[in-house]
Amino acid sequence: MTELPQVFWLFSIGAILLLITGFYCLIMTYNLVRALIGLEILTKSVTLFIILVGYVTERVALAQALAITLIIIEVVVIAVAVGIVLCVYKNIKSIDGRLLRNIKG
Amino acid sequence: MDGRLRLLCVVLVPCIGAFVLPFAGRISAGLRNLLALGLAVVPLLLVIAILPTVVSAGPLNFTANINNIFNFTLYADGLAIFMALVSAFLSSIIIFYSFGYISHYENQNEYYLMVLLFLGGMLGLIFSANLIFLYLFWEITAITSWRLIGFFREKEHVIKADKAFLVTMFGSLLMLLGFVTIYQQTGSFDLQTIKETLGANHLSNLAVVLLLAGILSKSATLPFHTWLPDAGVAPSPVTALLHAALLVKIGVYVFARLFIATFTVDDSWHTIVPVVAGASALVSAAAAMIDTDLKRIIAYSTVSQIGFIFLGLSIGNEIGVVGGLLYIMMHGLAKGGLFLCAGIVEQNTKTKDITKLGGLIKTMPVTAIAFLFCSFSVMGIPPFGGFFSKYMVMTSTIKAGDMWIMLTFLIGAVMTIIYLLRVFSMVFLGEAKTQPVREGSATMVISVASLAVLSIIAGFAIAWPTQFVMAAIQHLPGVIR
Amino acid sequence: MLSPLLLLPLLAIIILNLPIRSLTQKLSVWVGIGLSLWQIVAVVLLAMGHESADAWGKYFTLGLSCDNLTLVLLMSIGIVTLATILVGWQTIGGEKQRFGFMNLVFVAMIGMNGTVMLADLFSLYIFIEVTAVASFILIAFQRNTNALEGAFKYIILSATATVMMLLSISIILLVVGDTSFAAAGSAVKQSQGNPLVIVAIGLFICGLLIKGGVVPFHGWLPAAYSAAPAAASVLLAGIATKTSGIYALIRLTTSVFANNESVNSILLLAGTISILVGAFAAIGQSDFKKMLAYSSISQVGYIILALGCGTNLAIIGAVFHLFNHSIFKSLLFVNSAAVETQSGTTDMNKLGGLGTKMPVTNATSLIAFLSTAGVPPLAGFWSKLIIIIALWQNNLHTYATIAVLASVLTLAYLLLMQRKVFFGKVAEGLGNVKEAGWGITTAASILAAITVGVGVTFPWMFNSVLMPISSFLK
Amino acid sequence: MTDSFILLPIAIPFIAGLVVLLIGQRIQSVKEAIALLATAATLGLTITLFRENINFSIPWTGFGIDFALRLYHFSAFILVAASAFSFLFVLYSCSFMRNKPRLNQFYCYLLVTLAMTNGAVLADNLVLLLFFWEGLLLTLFGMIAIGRPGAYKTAIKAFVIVGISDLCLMMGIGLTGHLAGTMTISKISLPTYSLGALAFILMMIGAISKAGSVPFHTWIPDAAVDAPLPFMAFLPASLEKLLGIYLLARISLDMFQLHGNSRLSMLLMTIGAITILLAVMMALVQKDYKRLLSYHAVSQVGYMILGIGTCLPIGIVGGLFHMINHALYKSCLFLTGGSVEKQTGTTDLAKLGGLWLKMPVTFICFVIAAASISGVPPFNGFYSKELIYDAALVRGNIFYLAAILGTFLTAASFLKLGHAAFLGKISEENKNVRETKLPMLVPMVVIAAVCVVFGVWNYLPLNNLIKPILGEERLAGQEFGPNSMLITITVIVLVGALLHHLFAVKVSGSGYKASDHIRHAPFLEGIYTKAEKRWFDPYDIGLKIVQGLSRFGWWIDRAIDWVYEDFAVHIATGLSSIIKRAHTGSYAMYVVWSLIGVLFVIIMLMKSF
Amino acid sequence: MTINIILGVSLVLAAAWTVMTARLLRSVIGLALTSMILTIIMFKLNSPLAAVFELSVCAGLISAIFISCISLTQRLTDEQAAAKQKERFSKFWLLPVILVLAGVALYQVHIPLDFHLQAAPSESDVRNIIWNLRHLDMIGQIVILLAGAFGVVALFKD
Repeated sequence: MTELPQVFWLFSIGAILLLITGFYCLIMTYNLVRALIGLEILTKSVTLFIILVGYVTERVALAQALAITLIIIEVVVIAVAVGIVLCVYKNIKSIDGRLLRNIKG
Repeated sequence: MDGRLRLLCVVLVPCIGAFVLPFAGRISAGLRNLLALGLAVVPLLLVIAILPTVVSAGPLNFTANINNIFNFTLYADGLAIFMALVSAFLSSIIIFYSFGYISHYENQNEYYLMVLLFLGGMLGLIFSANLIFLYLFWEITAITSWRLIGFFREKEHVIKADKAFLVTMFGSLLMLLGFVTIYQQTGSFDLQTIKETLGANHLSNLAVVLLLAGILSKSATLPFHTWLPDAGVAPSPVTALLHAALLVKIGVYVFARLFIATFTVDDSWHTIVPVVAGASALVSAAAAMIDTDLKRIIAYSTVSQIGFIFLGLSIGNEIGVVGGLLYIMMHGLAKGGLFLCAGIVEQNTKTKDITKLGGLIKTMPVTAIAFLFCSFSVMGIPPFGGFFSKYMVMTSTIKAGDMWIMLTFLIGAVMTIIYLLRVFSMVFLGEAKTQPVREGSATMVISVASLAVLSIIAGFAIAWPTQFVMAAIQHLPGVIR
Repeated sequence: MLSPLLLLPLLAIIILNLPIRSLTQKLSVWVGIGLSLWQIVAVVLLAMGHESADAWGKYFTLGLSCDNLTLVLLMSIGIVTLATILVGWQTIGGEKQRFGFMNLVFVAMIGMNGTVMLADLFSLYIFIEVTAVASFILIAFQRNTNALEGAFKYIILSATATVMMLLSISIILLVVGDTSFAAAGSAVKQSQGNPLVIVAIGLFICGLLIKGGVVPFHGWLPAAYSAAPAAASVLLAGIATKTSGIYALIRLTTSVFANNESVNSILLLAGTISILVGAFAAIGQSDFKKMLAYSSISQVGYIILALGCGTNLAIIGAVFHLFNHSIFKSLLFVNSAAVETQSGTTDMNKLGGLGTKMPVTNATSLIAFLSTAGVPPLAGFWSKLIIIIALWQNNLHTYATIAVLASVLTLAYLLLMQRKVFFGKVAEGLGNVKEAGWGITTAASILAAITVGVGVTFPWMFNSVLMPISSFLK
Repeated sequence: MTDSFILLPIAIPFIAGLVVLLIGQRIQSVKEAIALLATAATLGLTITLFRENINFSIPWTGFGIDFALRLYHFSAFILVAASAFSFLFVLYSCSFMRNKPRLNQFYCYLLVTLAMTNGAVLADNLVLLLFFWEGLLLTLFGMIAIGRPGAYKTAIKAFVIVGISDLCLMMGIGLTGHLAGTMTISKISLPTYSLGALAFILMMIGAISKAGSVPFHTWIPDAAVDAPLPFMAFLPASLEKLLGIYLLARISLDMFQLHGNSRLSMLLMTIGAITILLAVMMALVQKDYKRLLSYHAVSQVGYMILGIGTCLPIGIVGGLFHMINHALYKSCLFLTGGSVEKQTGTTDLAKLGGLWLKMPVTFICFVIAAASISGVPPFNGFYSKELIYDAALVRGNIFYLAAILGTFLTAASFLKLGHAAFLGKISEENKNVRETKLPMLVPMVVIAAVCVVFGVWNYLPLNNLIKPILGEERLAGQEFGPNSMLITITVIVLVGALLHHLFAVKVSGSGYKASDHIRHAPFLEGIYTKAEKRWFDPYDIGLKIVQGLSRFGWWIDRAIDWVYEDFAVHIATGLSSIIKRAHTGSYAMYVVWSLIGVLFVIIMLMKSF
Repeated sequence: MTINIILGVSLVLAAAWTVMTARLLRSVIGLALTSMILTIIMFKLNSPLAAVFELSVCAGLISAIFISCISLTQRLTDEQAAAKQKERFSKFWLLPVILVLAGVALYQVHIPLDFHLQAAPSESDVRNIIWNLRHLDMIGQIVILLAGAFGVVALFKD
């Protein structure tokens, strides 16, 4: 299994690039939902990384268990986040991030 | 009740008793007043009870040995007993005075609570022999003086109270760092062990600088002195309590306790501190000359007299230290009297601006005479107690042989005479500018008169306190024989 | 004795949410109070040392461990939750609202208890997430725009924190193959030089610093605390962020990333910066809760500073300050709740002179503010003193001086608060303000009693209670 | 005669003073009786103790300060003089102060002053001397303050001036005590180089300011107008001079080895000369009976200081003799002024005139006293001035010239005073003026008589009062015979003064304008007007300087306060606003901060491995 | 080996597309697409269970949540969308550049993976780990699901 490290590096580069995309989307967008999508991309990259590590260190079962738990927790967080975005929409009839800046200073 | 238990009660009675007052206050004002006076007089009696044992059998020591670092120990030697007597006596007079004064204002319960707590903090500080507990009581007095200065709850009064609390807190935090350096140098916070471990060698200069910062800020000396005149906005028994009698004396007492009774410092400090003290004396005397608010002038004069006390103590030779300690007592009596008179004047004429006052001697003869006698004692005119202490501090400056300090002392003494007479003449003599004003209430006038008479008696019976103080500082390391 | 701490609240949630809705809703508050009191009693018993057989143990392999550090945290969780429930009961109107609130408090309780007792990195992540989710909803409980904004900011930043933690856990998994503290600790020690491990350590620490609200990462904290409803801000400020952020940091810096030099210097730096930034920001605030938020950033800075110092005494100081801070910070937030409910606003410029009108709140806020500023007779002073002594003994003189002088800043903004809210003349609109309800006052007096009790009995407690805390350090 | 009798001269008047104060305003005559009794008792006691040599000492406050009293010839002599004067003045003021307000305070202060003076004279410990010496400050302040309603300003002026000089005395005493090692005066004898000189100067300042010489004299003329007249006769005229010169003599004779041609004696002599000239020039132009006398009191001190300053036995004897003579004739002059004021109600020379017929006895006493102060031969002033001239001539003719010019001007001014007050035509409202009552006349006559006795039989006071003070070894080989050349010059000067007076009266037309030609002389005009406007008054100049300096001190204080009030607050609010602006509120910014934070942490970790 | 490269590149491209597209609906679809590619990769890394979970939960559930959220919030009209597209492009052209640069840079970096691990524990089956070894995580998941439920109730029940 000599190409194990190559696979690891290949997909880890992929995961890091996903990370970069996720953070870029989180930071640059004004739309709250698009920010959550950015968040979702970050979670995907982390899941990929965990599975990759599991694969490399032959601890595939443990990695899968962690990944599954991770996915469940992320779903709950995203669900709550979307709920909050909907409430924001109900209050100010818009989901533009720039309007959510009045607790400053 | 052997001596050690009495010593513990001296500290605990006012501290714990103070919290009973608000409840007593709800029942009746009279009961609360009596209880407050009782709580102030009891420690005085206990200290007097301890006095013979300390004089005969040497210092008393009470330790609740709980743990090695933060051990609650009380230590009563001559120096502490002297200070305790002066402060307990003065605060009982001030409490007696404030019966008449505070009855006009609201939230009196908190006032008496804070005054008693202040006295408890002061007594605790005088007797505590562990640096951390010394700091603890030091801060209790800071809190209570903050609440008392802001007693009238007006906006800029509270700002002044905050300012006083912040400046003293800044100084005391530096002092805390000083204590920690001492702890690092000697391995313990207990004064006795510090004394033994340090022995002959001097305390590190960093520690001395830090300690001095705290001491100077609490005793309102030059760099940190501006909070004291501003605290003049407090009710006048409080200003008497703070400025004249107790709060500023805490700084001076801790200076004596640390720099004279516990460790020795390099000789350069014996010139630096007098210079600072002298500068503070002159600047505040100058400010007292110009200011027109009655209480601010008396506060500035306290700053300058504290400068002289520091001069005496920091020069270090025996007559200087004895002079300094006597000066504390005499100044406490006299300046307390001055402030209480100012209180009577302020309460009756409703104004503190001396340019608007005049000719009060006709309508308030007893207050005027008491004010005159107390200011004579502060100026150091013979039959009054102030003369001997001023003379002793003067001779100590001469013995130290430093020309400049002698000169500053002389100029300071001259300015004291001038500004006190200026105040007396503008307020009491001359033609009356205010509408006719009646004399203060009985309790106030009695306490003021008693302070004035005491200054004279202290003058005549000077022998007894001097012997006591000389015995007290007999074996202290910091005194240069 | 440990697993009930976790499972009983779960049981409570399940039972309370059974269909017989009318009965359970009224009961929920009493069950909550019962649970928190039981937790306090359990901790005291555990501290006394009788390990009763863990009845639930045989069914589950929870892998919970408990040493003195956990006991301290459990105690503060119990106390702060009790205070939250009392305040919540008073401030949240409506039967259904209160029931929803209680459910969330139970969830938060499980989350915090779990975080404190576990010994596995991944479960640490899970339980931190549990507390986080509970806090999101608690913040957004009243559904006004500010609350939602605070919740959203907290979600975004806590998500970045979890991303960092998970990446670092996966790297550790790569290095060790197992995520328990012990295994991770030994592995990190061996492969110190490998850049991947360095990245793992850095990421995990930053994740926890975000959770703890230390300066460069503290953006969400003022928004979350000030926008949350009164009861929620007590829970959050009191204990939630501390367990998920600071406790985890203490646990890891002492066991997993055992005291290597660079981690300590980072913590020292972060601690000092957050003390100063928190203090300076708090001075300029005009809103009561925002000022308390910045003040808690500054006080957390002290804990981080002590952690950075690393010696035994420093860690003890940090833990003691953590406990004290959770008590007097929640007391301050309880006072802000009282002021908010009675006068309707937390804008300090509109408030004034409530001291005479609300004596209990005034007295307890006095105790709390003096303890925060580190004024002797109260608990805050002793913990700060221990931290300063530890720093000084490590010749970190500059850090110690900055930390000490910062308490002058702390005193400054708290005096500002006292003057504007309690100490001055009564503001015009607040003529008929009465004292807050019995719930808030009892919560305030319990917390104040603890602060004063700890402060006054500290010398006696020093050897018997405080020193053994360091037993969890190797 | 046990040792403790020495305490009585202090105790009796002090206790009497307190008693008088405490019995309050009721019966006036009781107060006078007690005062008379007390002063008489002290006089009797001091006379009986005259020949004694008593030492009495009890420990007081440690540091070498003990309650030591010593009675020897010099102090006994001063005691007797002081008690005698006070007895006469009490008698005098029985009628003079008959219906004035606050009488009990007046008698109390008088008696306490007597007690304090006795104490100061008897004191053998430096600090005890200072204790009594500064105690006089209180009574000085009190007595002036109970004069006219506006008298408190002068009281304060006097208090400040004398207070400052007492502080110098305190400094001097501290220094002397330090240098000599012991505080008992009789054991001290210090050389006068470097610190010794400083100590001498400081003590000397205390002495001459009590005596009322030039730089410290400005309160005396104001007090003359404001204070009750018996005070002027009692303190500035007699007691203060006795005490001041007593101390000056003690320090220059016993305490410090002052030798003739040293710089210090030159200093003393110049102060003496300046005092003579300046004060008499001012006295000449005065228009008020009492102010004129007060300036003369200041100028006569110059003679005494000049005498002692010469350090020649003859000079010192002359100075001391002049001290007692001056006390006599100056108090007599003041008493005459008092009786004039009592009868006519005013002391303004313009309103007085031609009283010699109405008040013959007062006039006679005035003539005797005026003659003796001007140094007319048969009276006591002449002999003491002769001795001083003799010594001054030896030391340097400039001093002799000043002295003789002083005599000329003194004579001229007293001729003017006598002419204006008693001669000339009587104004109508003084028509029915009668002679003053007996209790005021007796003291005047007695003192005038003593002036004559001390003048004619001057060897009596010289041999058994003044000479023993210097002791035998100093006086060996000194003879005090009259120096014919000096006498002739003095007579010529006096005649010149008479002629000048007659010429001036003819020019100006009336007695009291006799000195106008000097007043408006071209060069002197400016100085005189400035002097009237108090430009040269060291007290006012000093106060202005102190006010200016304290303005500077006040500025420093405000600067420090500014640091706390504004500077620190500005920094705090500035920093906090910067930090508050940094929190923009957008979550994206906070995420960026966190990422930067992570980067920074990882870099720091990388760097350290 | 090339299949892995293709999968990796397509994953990154899908993610980039989700972020770059103007219309919100398209980005949710993009998200689902990335999730599918991720599932394929997971199958390649022989961890099927995690892959199934990923597919069903992320691709299915989360996309459903997002779509319902978008539908509830007000839709952009066409010309608003066009304007947003131009404005989006001005901000997001930087993303692909960064990705390419980062990819090249990361390619150079080679960190040795010389970690000597013990042998994997015997019963290393996923079901066994979740159900028998990690009960604490199980409780955690249950509680967090309850929290989610209470949250949604609290947020929407009025």
